[in-house]
Amino acid sequence: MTNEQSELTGIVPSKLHKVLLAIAVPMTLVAMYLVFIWTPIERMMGPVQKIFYFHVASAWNAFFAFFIVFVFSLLYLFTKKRSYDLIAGVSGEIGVIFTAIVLTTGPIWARSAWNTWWTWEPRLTTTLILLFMYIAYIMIRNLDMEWQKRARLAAVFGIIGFANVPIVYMSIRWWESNLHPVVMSEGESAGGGLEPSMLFTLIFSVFTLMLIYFILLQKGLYVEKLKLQVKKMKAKEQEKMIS
Amino acid sequence: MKHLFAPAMAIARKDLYAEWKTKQTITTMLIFSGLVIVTFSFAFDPSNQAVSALVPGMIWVITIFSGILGLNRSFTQEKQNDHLHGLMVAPVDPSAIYLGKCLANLIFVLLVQIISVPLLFLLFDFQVISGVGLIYFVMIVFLGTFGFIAVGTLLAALATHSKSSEMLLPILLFPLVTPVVIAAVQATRIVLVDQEGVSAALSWMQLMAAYDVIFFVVGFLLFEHVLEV
Amino acid sequence: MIETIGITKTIGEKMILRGVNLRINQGESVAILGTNGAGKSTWLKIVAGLLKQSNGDVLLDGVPRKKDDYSQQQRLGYLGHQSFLYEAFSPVENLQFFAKLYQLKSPDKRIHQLIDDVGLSFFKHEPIRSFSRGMIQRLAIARAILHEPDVLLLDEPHTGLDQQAVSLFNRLLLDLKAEGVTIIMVTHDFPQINAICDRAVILRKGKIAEDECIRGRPVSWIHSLYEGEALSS
Amino acid sequence: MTYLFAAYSIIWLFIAGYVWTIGKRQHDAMKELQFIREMKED
Repeated sequence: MTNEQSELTGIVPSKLHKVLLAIAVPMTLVAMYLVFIWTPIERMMGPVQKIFYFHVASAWNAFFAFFIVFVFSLLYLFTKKRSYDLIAGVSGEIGVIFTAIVLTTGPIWARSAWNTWWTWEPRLTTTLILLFMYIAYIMIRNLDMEWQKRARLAAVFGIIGFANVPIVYMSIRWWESNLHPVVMSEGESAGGGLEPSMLFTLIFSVFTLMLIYFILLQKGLYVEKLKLQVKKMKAKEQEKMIS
Repeated sequence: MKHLFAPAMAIARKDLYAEWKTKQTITTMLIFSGLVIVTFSFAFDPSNQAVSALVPGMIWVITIFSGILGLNRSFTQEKQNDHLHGLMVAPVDPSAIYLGKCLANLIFVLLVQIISVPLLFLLFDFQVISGVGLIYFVMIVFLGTFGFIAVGTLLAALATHSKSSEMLLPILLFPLVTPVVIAAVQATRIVLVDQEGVSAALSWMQLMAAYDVIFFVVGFLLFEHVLEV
Repeated sequence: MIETIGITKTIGEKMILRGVNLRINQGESVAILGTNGAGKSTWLKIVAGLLKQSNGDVLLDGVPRKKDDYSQQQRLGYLGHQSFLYEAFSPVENLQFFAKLYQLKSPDKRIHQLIDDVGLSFFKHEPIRSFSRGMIQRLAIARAILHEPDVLLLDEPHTGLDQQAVSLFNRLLLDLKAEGVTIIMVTHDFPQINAICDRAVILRKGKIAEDECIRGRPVSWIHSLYEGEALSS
Repeated sequence: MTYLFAAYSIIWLFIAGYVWTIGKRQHDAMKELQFIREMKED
């Protein structure tokens, strides 16, 4: 048993995780308080405008998550360290979750603000493309082959995918401005027209979600490593039984 | 350099020559694009004047869907006898394989376009453009196709590692080529339908050129990681 | 000539090679033996440059192999399980393509000479699609030695060949050996090892278990070496 | 106002969903571990 425990000690949930969790709970509560009660109700759009805080915060964190995928994909290609590949993979998954949040809250907001579910607004459209791109990334990660090869392929896709993001955004923006010259959504989340209290809430929401991102990343990583360890032990046992 | 261009040309020539002998890929791509055109004619009444606004989009739908067929073939045929290993044990820069494959795929798709685009114009009774407009049109088609092939070749090589590469490739490829598709369709529309906005077409072409350069370089650099067994 | 120092290779969770130290001199012909999964093909692929080792070095004439050193690659000939040949092409066209890849100067004479040597003169211009396994293997060996390599790496070259093809193939290899080409062969075929090789290296579980001179030894002796019973006598 | 609540419930639902997936993975891994332990003792 001791042998087995020593194999598992490398991957026990760390103290940092508990600390982060302890910060996250009150921070989330504060964020919710700020969003729902503290910030004033926007005059034009009414309370629905409050979706904006977490909508934008999710979008930023999705980008951040995909940026992490990009960085660790590059790192993996150079160093071939497995943990980098795992980080990129978990980060990609969380990014997809955040993207899905953006893509569901966006239409809800659009519905109440402009009475239409979907607008082909550049940011929203880019997010949609991002969702497809990183679902494809996860599909590569689920291919059935040895992990070294899979990690290499996923890293290549993670790199070109992220390189594509600014170009997608640019092209969709141009396309949009050609389609309807007056873009109704221009400036709505630019931050320029925001009251200080609203801006503070937004930034607070961004940090709250970022903390949640890190917690999820750490937990996801821990579970992935645990799975690996179990797989290794299983392979060992099987080898013993055969010989 | 010595191990880059000469082998790349050899690989491209080998692909073209093999295609010349079998004519499998090009025939499939042409029949497929013909079928797409026929389907369009059922979906949109060709005698209706307003339909001409859809022609730019159709050109790119044909290009992309028939292009996918060619891209898939491009690497699955190299798997039959482990041909890729044969290329890799030769003193050849991995990027040369990318270069050669890009070139061959580009030529395939351009050939299909040379036949199917006039056919599309003919069947949809589209007024033929002339002079400067034609030059712009050819350049747009080339830029768009090049960008599509540059990304497509890299991803086709990536997808061949999967057992179901035919299904994987479109899923990987479509999100990544959105910029080039948007730009190409918009620029084509400007040149074909309202000639006034040529300057707008130019900026779309710049976007495509930038995309082409970025993804060609990225593909060139990353190809060796996709290749390794 | 060729030296591998502490080569390890992990594929998936499995450690295929666990530190292979092997030195092969110019002109030797070596058989690499081992059970399935012992790592012999993997080792050969690493030497050929198809796979990258996880750790360790491959030296060619004392110089570590680098991925962009193409002059090293030029000196190796590799024959894998598959022929690498294009089915739509004739033998001449296939060899012409590979001659271009290896950038040989005026290869035509050598191509025709080689095709005659492997006994395919009558089928020079037939697409190889209709060829039998034996014919393809003959052409495959012609492909592997087209650029006159110093080292020939063969991965189970005798599988699927009939008796006649085997003897022709062996004669080809012995000719090459006489010319001083180093031959490294992964195989299961003991009679052919006996016919061609001077030295046998046996891999077990990713490590070298035996390394013996086998010149003049009977097949049964190699067999028992393979089974792990023979002690160096 | 209902839209607002709908939006925030969806946000937390998504995050909870992901946490649940991770938890399930961990649970499966632990079950596997238990299985291996039993195998060892046999």
